[in-house]
Amino acid sequence: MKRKKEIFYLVSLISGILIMFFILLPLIKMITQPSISSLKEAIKDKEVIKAISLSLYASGMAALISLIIGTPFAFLLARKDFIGKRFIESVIDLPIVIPHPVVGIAILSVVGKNYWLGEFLYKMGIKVMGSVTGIITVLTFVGMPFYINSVKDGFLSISPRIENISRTLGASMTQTFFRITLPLALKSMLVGIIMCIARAISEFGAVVIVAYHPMVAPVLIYERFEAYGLKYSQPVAVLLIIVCLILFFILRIISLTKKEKAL
Amino acid sequence: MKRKKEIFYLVSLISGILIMFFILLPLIKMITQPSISSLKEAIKDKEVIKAISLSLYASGMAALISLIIGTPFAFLLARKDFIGKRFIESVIDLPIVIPHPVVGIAILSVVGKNYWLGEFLYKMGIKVMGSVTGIITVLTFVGMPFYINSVKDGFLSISPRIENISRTLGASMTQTFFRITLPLALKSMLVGIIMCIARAISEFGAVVIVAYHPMVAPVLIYERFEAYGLKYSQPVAVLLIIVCLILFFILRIISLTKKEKAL
Amino acid sequence: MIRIKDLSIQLAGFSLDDINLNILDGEFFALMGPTGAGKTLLLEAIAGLIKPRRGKIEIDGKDVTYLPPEKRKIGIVYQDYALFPHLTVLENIRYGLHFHKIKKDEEKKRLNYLADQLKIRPILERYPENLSGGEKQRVALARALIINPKLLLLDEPLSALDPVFREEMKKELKEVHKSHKITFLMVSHDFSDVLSLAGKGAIMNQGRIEQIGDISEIFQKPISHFVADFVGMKNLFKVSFKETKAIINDAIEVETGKTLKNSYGYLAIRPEDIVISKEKLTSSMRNNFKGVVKNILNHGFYHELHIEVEKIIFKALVTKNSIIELRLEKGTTVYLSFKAASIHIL
Amino acid sequence: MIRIKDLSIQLAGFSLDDINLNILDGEFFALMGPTGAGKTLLLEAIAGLIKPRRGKIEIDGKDVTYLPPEKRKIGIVYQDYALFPHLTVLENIRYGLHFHKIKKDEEKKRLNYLADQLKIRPILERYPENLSGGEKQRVALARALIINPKLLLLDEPLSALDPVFREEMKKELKEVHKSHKITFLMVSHDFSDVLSLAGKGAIMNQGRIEQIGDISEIFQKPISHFVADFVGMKNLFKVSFKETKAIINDAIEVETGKTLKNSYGYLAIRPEDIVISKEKLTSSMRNNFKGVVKNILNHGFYHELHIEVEKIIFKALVTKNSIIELRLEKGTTVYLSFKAASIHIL
Repeated sequence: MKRKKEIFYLVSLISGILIMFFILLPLIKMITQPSISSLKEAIKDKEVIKAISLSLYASGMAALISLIIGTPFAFLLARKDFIGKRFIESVIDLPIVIPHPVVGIAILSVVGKNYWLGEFLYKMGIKVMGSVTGIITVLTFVGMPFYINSVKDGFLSISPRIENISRTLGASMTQTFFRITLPLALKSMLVGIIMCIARAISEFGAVVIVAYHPMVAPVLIYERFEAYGLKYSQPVAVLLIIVCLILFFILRIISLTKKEKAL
Repeated sequence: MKRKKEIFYLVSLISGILIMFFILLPLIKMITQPSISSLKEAIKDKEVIKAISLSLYASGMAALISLIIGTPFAFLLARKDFIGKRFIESVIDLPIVIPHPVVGIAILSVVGKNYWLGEFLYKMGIKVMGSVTGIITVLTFVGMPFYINSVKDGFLSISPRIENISRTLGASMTQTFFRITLPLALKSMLVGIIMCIARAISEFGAVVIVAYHPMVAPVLIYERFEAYGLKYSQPVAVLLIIVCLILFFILRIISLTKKEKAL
Repeated sequence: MIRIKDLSIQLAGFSLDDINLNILDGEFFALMGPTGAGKTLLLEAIAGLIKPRRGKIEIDGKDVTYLPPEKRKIGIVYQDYALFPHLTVLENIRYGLHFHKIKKDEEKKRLNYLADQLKIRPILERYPENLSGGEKQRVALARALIINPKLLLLDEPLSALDPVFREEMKKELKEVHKSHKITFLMVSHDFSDVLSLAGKGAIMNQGRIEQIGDISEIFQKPISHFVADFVGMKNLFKVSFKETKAIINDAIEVETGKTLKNSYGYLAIRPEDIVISKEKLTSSMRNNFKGVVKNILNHGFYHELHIEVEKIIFKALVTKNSIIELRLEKGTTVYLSFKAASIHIL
Repeated sequence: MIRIKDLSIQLAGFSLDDINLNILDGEFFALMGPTGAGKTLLLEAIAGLIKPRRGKIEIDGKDVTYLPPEKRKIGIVYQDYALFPHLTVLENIRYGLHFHKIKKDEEKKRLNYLADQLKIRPILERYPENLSGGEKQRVALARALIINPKLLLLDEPLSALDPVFREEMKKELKEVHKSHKITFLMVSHDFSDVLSLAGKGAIMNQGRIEQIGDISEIFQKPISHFVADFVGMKNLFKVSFKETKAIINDAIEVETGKTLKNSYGYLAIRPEDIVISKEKLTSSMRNNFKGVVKNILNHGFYHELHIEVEKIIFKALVTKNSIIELRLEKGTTVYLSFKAASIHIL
């Protein structure tokens, strides 16, 4: 019996080690392969800095847009039941499963001049294709579902009873939302913002279709790889990965402290 | 007071409608723009069929690999506490946040001939770059975290007390796993497989770096867009999106029936 | 006075039907019933948290049916306390004051009074997560009481407490009710809580009120099979009636003391209303039967006797002392007696 | 016989320390204590589901400390029943048979016996999600009993049931224990359940056993302040001793009937051991005090009197009848008496 138990553990242990190696080895190898001097060079490279800055700016804007229009919608989804709610929740998840280049093509489909929206934007002087506006549009499209789902879960985890109590004590629905619900959902909102930024910053397939220029970091990495090969793309990749890892660790810290509190 | 409440709802309603339009409009427009005849042409196009088949095959293989080595590991993570568990869980989530082209570059970093693993594979006659093997490797890398997380949650939702009871009734740990735990986790495994396939099928940035040829569907769409423009890439995109939507609806149906049972 | 008229609520998979309820000022009213009877739902409807489909709720003659909860001045204390986790105990209690125009002096007075009465002064700076169940309970009470509600709704206030604190909290609830002169409406499914706290009450079942009245009346004169069963009326027999007599199983004739019109019905007797003796009693009790003890169940403070009379089992509660004094054991022949007044015809 | 020797368990944020426990064959043993005392943890350690850090568990003289749970033949019934949701009731009950070599005839016999005894024959084909609480309870019992365990562990078996089913289930548990001749170890924090079911028991607090012995002994002679408080010993006074007398507050001299060695300690009397009368009793009771009724708390079936004697409050339980017969109310002067034998010195 003891042997059986060991086999069972052994199998899961071996598979665990395999998976760890599979994920970590390429990342570690990539990070350690470029020489320090090539990394220094990359940091000094204005094109690299510009691309990473644009990535951060556009992702941040996507998160901001998600925050402003996503938060009230998430609250509605968490608190109210209505016909078609499941359909709407499915629609919100759609951008997650659509192949990335298809996202880009879909967005271009509505901003072309042969469509009313595209014509309207053209008359307003707003350019989508090949512009920062286009990049932000794409990143909001792929990032927002993560924000809405995280915040919706946050609202759901707040007992409606707590809001009920606030109402019976004299607070209106709006007062209750700002005094009780929002402070309690703050952590899930932070998690949502970071997940949205992390998803947006890593997008490549959709961006490359809507705006090859101005170049966000993933596009720059691709271009360098295509033009100069693996070795020249690695330093930029390392810089971008560091930005992502920082976001990732902040996310982990926030969501872990949150879980601990729930215990 | 009544007015305040209405304003509160109005804001969330308007934001909801905005978000729905933002997501649905591009997709609907893209799907309805190509003529029926161009769609028919696309279906007859051998290159298109080959690319979509390859996408499905490689994603399926990624899910199969995840199933085999991910399931025991997910069980270990769900049932045992050990030092460094949080670190390991963080590592599993890493592929989700790494920018897609960087994933490709990272994988190429370890399979080059100047690294022991690359040399070993070369001697074994296994080619990664520009091969189906490479595509499957990439898709497993990006898809596996979704499988592991879903199955881990599935295992976590099974009360250890149910397994305890099985043990006291005479079943060994392995018997308990196959008779009790696995049947109860079946739905979360299915959800995990579909999520893994859906994520893998939509990957573009990492695949395009490791293997431009043989072409998976997203790469083909990109190539047609670059070479012939929006109009020629749309029919292929529509075909791919239909495949994704089918996967998505299966996923929704499974996870919704699961939730209902939990009620 | 709280007056609920024909209140109906329709929720997914659940409904309340035609609830009628009057609660006098200052009353301690208990709402009993099995899980899923709709007790909490009714509380939330009274507080304005759930919109009724039909019916009317009046407080002191004023129709509040469509008033939002923040305008009703009805406090609520949930079973799980529902404290605001991001606020300290003090902030929790003060919360309601923001929304009511109360003078600073008056605020302080109320706060001090509640802090002392409910013994929460030492924990004012703590956060809810660091409180024990009893402390949470007290804070939830203080938070609801500080705005001087007209009505306080209590949703199983004692069920989440350890038995040791339960007795203490029960006493405290009673004191709070007395000193604050507020109408209390408590949901409970624990009879001993209800018996020691409430004056009037109602029994709910499947979204309807089955019986309403004085607590003692509900326990002693259940008007339906369900209520009799729910309040532990353990002797319940189907009978046929003949003049003033009820006949069980064509064998036992029970004197009811009143002429009955129906020909069939149910007869109920509470087990504690049956007197057990070794010799036939000569007393004012009109019903005397000879039987044999079939079983003795030890319930701790009291014992339950099963006594067979003409193949019918009567259940009676006696103290441990009686068991010893009367030397009762299985097979002992005993007499059981009960007053006509103890009989309930359903 | 189950023998637990110096059992210690260390878990994140919780530990059991030096548990010693002997349970005789066929005994119904109750494990009591407040929430978080470690009762469930001890059950799981006995079943082999948690590895101890130190100590020994013996069953019938055989050391099973390092035996996996599937080799121990110890059944467990959890509070939440933990039925296998993907199996029917029948499959749930049969589950344990797969792993024990039992003849087909014997299997059928056991299954039939349990299906009848626990009244689950009509629900054999149903799935757990369609069962009521009481039915789940019965299925969980049958599932554990079918493999004829040497010991059955019950984790608060009655706490999740409605009060109506509770009485019925209590009776059933008693019958099962009697007919199956299996040792029962039950965790509970409901005194009335324990009093009516168990013979011996132990009180746990913060991972340690505070007292162990006959249930009646635990309730009547608590050996520590914690146990006295936990079992509801409501009269607990700090006293100084002088020969055979215990003196409360330098004012009340209580005759204890035995010479005491310490100079200070605690004295406890159960409220039901105090006899109340209007005239001074001439009886065998050696302690008689005159006092005034300060408060009467209605607990339903009985009332709690608070009687002040020399500024000390004694609490006594009396029936409703006594209240009426003795015409007791606040301010009434009464005599309270108790035997020296009812006094507990801690």
